[in-house]
Amino acid sequence: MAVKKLSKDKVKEALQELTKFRLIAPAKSDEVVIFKQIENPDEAYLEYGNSTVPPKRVVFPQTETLFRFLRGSPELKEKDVEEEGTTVIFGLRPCDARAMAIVDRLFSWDYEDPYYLKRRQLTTLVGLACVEPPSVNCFCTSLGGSPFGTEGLDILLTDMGDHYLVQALTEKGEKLQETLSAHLEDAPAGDEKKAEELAAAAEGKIARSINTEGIPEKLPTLWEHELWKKVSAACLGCGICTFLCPTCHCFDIQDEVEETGEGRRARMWDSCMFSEYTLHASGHNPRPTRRERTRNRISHKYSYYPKRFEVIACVGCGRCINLCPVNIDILEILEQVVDAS
Amino acid sequence: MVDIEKLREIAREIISRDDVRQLIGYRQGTYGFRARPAFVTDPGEVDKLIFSPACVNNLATYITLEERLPVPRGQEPDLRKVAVMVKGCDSRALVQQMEEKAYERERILVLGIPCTGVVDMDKVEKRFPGVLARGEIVLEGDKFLLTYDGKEEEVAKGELLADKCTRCRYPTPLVYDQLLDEEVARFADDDYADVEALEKRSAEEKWAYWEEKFSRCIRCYSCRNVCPMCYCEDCVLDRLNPQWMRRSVDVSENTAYHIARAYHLAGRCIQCGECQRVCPVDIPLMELNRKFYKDVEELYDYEPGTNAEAPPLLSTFKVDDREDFIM
Amino acid sequence: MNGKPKIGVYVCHCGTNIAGVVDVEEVVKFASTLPDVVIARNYSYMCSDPGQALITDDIEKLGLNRVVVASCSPRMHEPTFRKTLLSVDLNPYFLEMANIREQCSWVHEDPIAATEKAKRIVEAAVVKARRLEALDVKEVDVEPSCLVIGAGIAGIQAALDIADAGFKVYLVEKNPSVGGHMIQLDKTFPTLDCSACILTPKMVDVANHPNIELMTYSQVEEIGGYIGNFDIKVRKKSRFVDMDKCTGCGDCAEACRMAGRFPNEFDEGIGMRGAIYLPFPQAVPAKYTIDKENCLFLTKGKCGESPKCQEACQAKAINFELEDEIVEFKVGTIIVATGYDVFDARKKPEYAYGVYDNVLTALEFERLVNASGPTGGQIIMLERGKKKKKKEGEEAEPPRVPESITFIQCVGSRDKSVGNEYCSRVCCMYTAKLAHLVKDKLHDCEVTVFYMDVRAFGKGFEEFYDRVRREGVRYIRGNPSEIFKRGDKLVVKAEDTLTSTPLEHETDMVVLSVGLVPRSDNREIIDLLKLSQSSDLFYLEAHPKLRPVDTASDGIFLAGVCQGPKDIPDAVAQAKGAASAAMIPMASGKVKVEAQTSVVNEETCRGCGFCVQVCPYSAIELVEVNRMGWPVKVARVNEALCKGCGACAAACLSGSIQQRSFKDLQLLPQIQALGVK
Amino acid sequence: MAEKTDFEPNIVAFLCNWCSYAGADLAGTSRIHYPPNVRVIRVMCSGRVNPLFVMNALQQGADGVLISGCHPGDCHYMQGNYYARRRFNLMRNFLEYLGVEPERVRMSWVSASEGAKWKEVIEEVVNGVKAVGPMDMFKRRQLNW
Repeated sequence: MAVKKLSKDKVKEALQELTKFRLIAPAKSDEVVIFKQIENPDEAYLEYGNSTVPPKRVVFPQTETLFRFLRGSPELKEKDVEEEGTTVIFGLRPCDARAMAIVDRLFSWDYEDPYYLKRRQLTTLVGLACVEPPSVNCFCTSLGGSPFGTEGLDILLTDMGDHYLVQALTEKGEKLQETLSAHLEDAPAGDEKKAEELAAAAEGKIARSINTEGIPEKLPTLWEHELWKKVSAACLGCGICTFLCPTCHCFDIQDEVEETGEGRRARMWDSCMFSEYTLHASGHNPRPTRRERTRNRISHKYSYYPKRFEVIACVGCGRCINLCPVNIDILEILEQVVDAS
Repeated sequence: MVDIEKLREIAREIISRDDVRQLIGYRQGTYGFRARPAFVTDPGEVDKLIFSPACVNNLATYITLEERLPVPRGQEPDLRKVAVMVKGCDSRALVQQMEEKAYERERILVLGIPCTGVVDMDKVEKRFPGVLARGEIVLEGDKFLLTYDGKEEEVAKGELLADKCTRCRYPTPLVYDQLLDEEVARFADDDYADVEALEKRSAEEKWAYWEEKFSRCIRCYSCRNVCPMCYCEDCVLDRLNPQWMRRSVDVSENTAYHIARAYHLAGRCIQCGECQRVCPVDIPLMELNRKFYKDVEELYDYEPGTNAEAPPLLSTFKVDDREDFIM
Repeated sequence: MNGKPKIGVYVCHCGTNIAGVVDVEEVVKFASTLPDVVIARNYSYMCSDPGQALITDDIEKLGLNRVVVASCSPRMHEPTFRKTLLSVDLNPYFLEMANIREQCSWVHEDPIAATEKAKRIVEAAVVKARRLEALDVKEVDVEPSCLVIGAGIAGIQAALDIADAGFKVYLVEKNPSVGGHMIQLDKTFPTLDCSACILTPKMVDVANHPNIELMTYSQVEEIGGYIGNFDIKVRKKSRFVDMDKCTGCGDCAEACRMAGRFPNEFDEGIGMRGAIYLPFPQAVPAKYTIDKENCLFLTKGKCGESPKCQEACQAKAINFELEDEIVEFKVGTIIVATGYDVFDARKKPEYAYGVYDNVLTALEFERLVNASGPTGGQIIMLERGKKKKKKEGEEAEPPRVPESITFIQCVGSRDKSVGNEYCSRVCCMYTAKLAHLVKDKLHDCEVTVFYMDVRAFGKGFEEFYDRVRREGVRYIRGNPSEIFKRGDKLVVKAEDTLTSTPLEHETDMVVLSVGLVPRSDNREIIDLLKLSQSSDLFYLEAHPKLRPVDTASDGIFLAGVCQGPKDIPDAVAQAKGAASAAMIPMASGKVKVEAQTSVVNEETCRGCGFCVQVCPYSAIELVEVNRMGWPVKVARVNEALCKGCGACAAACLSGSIQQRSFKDLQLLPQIQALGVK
Repeated sequence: MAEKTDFEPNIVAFLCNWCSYAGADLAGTSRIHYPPNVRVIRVMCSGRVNPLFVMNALQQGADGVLISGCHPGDCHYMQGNYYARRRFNLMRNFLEYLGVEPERVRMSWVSASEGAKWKEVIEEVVNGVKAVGPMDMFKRRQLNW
């Protein structure tokens, strides 16, 4: 695989080239960075730390029609993901790409989710290495990731100052690199070595960490531990930590029906922090308070998921810490789990 | 400035009382300059309590947020008082909650904090990025003094002050059992400049502005959940039958959500600004609430959360209420 | 009972009234495609017998459980078709009407647009019909008795009429005697009948009527329940005089150590009384009352060796041990006839009332000219508060007779500065009457009236006003700005607005024609009965034109000035109206209550009380319930009081209170059906 | 929002049973013709109308909304129209603040005897909404993929 360079003054033309696909890139509105479909290269904003909303919603939309129906009629019209066409997510962070790789395991597990998998298949991920950690609460290195991590990515870009180092990592990546060949040049000698140094330096700048060893096994033993009450006391029960988590993938399925009988079945993000999440039709709720819900959020990520898929469903992006309105800090919770007896 | 030792002493006394179940205050956050809510049930825990301009949360929310689990047969419900620390703005939430009969005055014990303003944590973290070690913020005259990583820096108060504080009419709590400091005289007032600026724009410009904001909404409901006035047992906006708005996240349903949320706060919002503070995608929710707030004040001479005896705004009327808009 | 909806849609041609514009066939075709519609038909006249038979046949044969009739306005034939449903035992509230005549075919010319609109209207009716629920039509029994609060002329008249019709009446009066303000008056305008002469026979009647239980010196303390079944609690205050034993001889009052020490309320403070007293000679009941605030024995625990009154009473009626008595009973209806206060002239300090002895209110002047008043009807200059200081054996100076008397009208009426914008309606005429009485008694007395306008609108009023002017009473148009004293004389400063001349008018006595204002204790009754007030703070009637004696609450009626200023004949007329209105439910014995009432989901109600505050009928209250072990307050609707306006449903933030037949889940689909496309 | 000459707005109206609905009936009885763009939902009192119905109607495809009740002092339930007046004034101002033209959110007092006024109200509302064009701000897109 040839290593290339993308000169910064050619980024726009490269993006322009990519608009022939469904091009998704970080865009800034007010102070918020969100991945969205880009028609015009000027909309892309690559000088960002990390996006507020992770790019998971490109492959796992917040609201997604599964099929349409007419009440009383046996015919269904299924959503054809293929119609969305080839998609390029440009400039996502390694942690978010790794999150997709983790969530892939769930959607291709006992049931192969056609919507998600099709979309993943159509999507090429062009990552942007974190030369500087985007936030003080980054802890990707504790979970097997890295600011320069490549898991899940098809191409990795590294900011070298006046240009990006372009490394294709997969066949998909090579194909995309091919598409962009008119805008790429050969990488300067020594770039790769320099990138390795940058990677090492970036890892060194990750300030927070947790030793996850033993946590998946220990969590179930702390089911009734008083720590849950304490760490959840301030919780508001909102969806910030889960909706903005790149690995959270819970969804609810709802039918939206017009009075005419036309309707659609759609799935939409759900959050285990919402009180209705486990509310039974009977009115009974097996997770009646924020204590049980917080316990579930942590346990799902750090115990149930690794038990099933051999990987913790957390990439250490730090969003849940940064954005929690009441400073509930997953690392503090995990430390308490480690210390608990 | 609140004397922390005095605060802890008072808190210790309160939490030792038999008729007090819990004290809700503030403590140091897990990193940087953050502070967070503290829930104290034991005198041994009072030493973690603090108050500083970093204590942004409106703790009144927790009075109504706490879930009530079924009381096991043969047991009595724990109806002891909850003590809560409130700033001026937060105290108005208590007043409004009591106006709406959310609970009786005897159920709470209020530690009032005359407030000289809190910081906007986004502004702080933008100005001092990458601070992991726990830092401290104090107000010295017209400057915030920030101490972190062995460094000390001064910043003009206006640069870090939360927007809501620049319009605060009630720095001293309106309801309290004990005041933790000298009363603070009103140091700001509200001219609704932000709302008026938007009012002057054309219909197209207004909608372009809001469409962009509402389309960002991810419907995490943090604005609702953090709101001290949103405490229905079962929010009507969550209900499926009838369904006021769909769960789908698109600009239509999001707009409906934001209209309904803001309307439900008309004559009730007490301007604590928590909704806007917590919004992860920076929707200017207070600009919505403040439109109602302004109209309510101008049309009906009513300011929510200032008088627990007042009849709720929309459950009353005056015969000569304005009607020049009616055909 | 609700079941899965099976809807029949019936589209009426109404001859050519509908079918002339709307393509009825097309509407039927469309209706048959709508969800849950089992059958859609059309007919020339749906309201005719064969038309109704179509519906009843389908209900029976097809098992329809919802019916949509697309025809004229529901205000026209909803009752008709409800009965149609009922005739085949289908709940009448399973009917929904689609108004395609008054609001469609009659107002639109274009057949295509009208047909399109008719389809939308029918669709909205169908989607609502799918969600209709069966409602109970309830009736409540009516207790054949009435509580009348206040025994002035209005209360007395209402009580007598109802009692004469054979119903039981409880007449409750706060004061020791019945009679109200009317019994204080001397003559009545414009006929100059003696007020006492025409009223006392009625006062005696209420006391003796076999169907009337009179409770004087009593107050209503609690009222619960609703039309037909009000629970009443009355406190009969202790008079410390045994009503059965007292003969009304008056020996006690003469003996009282405090005799003549206290202003007599009945005489508006011009006359005096002792601690035990009869307010006036013709009082009913003619029983004495001890004023416990002023009685030496009751306040100090000591009255000389022993209370003089007790010594004097040969009937042994005085008993200081007597306590208040609480009486409880049930009534079916209530008439409020609590009357009024006169305007407190101290609120117009420029008139110096309370400063100068000879600035009087008209009601004080009534007592002054009254033959049964403290001066025996002699009009004399007053020396207030001097009486007490008079020393034993000192010769009283002969009373001075005023040489000029000046009346000022509109004191406290039509005056925004004191918050009373309204006209009190009686002042012009009673001023004329009093002026006449002065002229009658003191021929040479100069009488002047300052007025803004003279409103002599009633029967015989203008004639009377004319007569008084001919008698030499001088009317000056102008609103005095100040009253002050110059030497012996009072000076009224004013401007004659007809000639634009400022003037200072010297006079001996000024009579302020004070207006009528709501009673200062109005609040007590409002709280008891949850009455509303109009902007003038008098009690609010249910409709200003068509329901002038009703209140918003069924079974509660208004009589007399408590509803707004009126003169005696108007008060009597309204009392008779209230009496007959109250007798309607009592005579029928049953009342139907609204079925489309509000209902609370107690599981989700947060007890904020917005609905309680909004309800114009006080039909909602907060009650404590146990929610999984926790005491919580929730709203509860008294269905007998609810009138089904739905204001509560719009006030509720959590959607926990809903109006039956107009629930959110019934209206939102209608909005959707009308909005889409 | 360009004005389109062939645009026929869809207006949802909430009418109180006692005054405005009766007034609209009277217009019919008097054969007073008016544009067919208004579709009526009957409620017992204007006080029943939750201002969120306005939002809901605009979302569900109405181009304009009209609420009509009894004149002040005439409410069959005494106070309902006063509550409605307060609620709507606020909602109307708020929607205007979001960019919803005030022409789309109207309120009127029409008594049972004002059939002619009903026609005038309808014409004014319809013309007003025609002038601002179709409501496409936050209208619910049917069955989005």
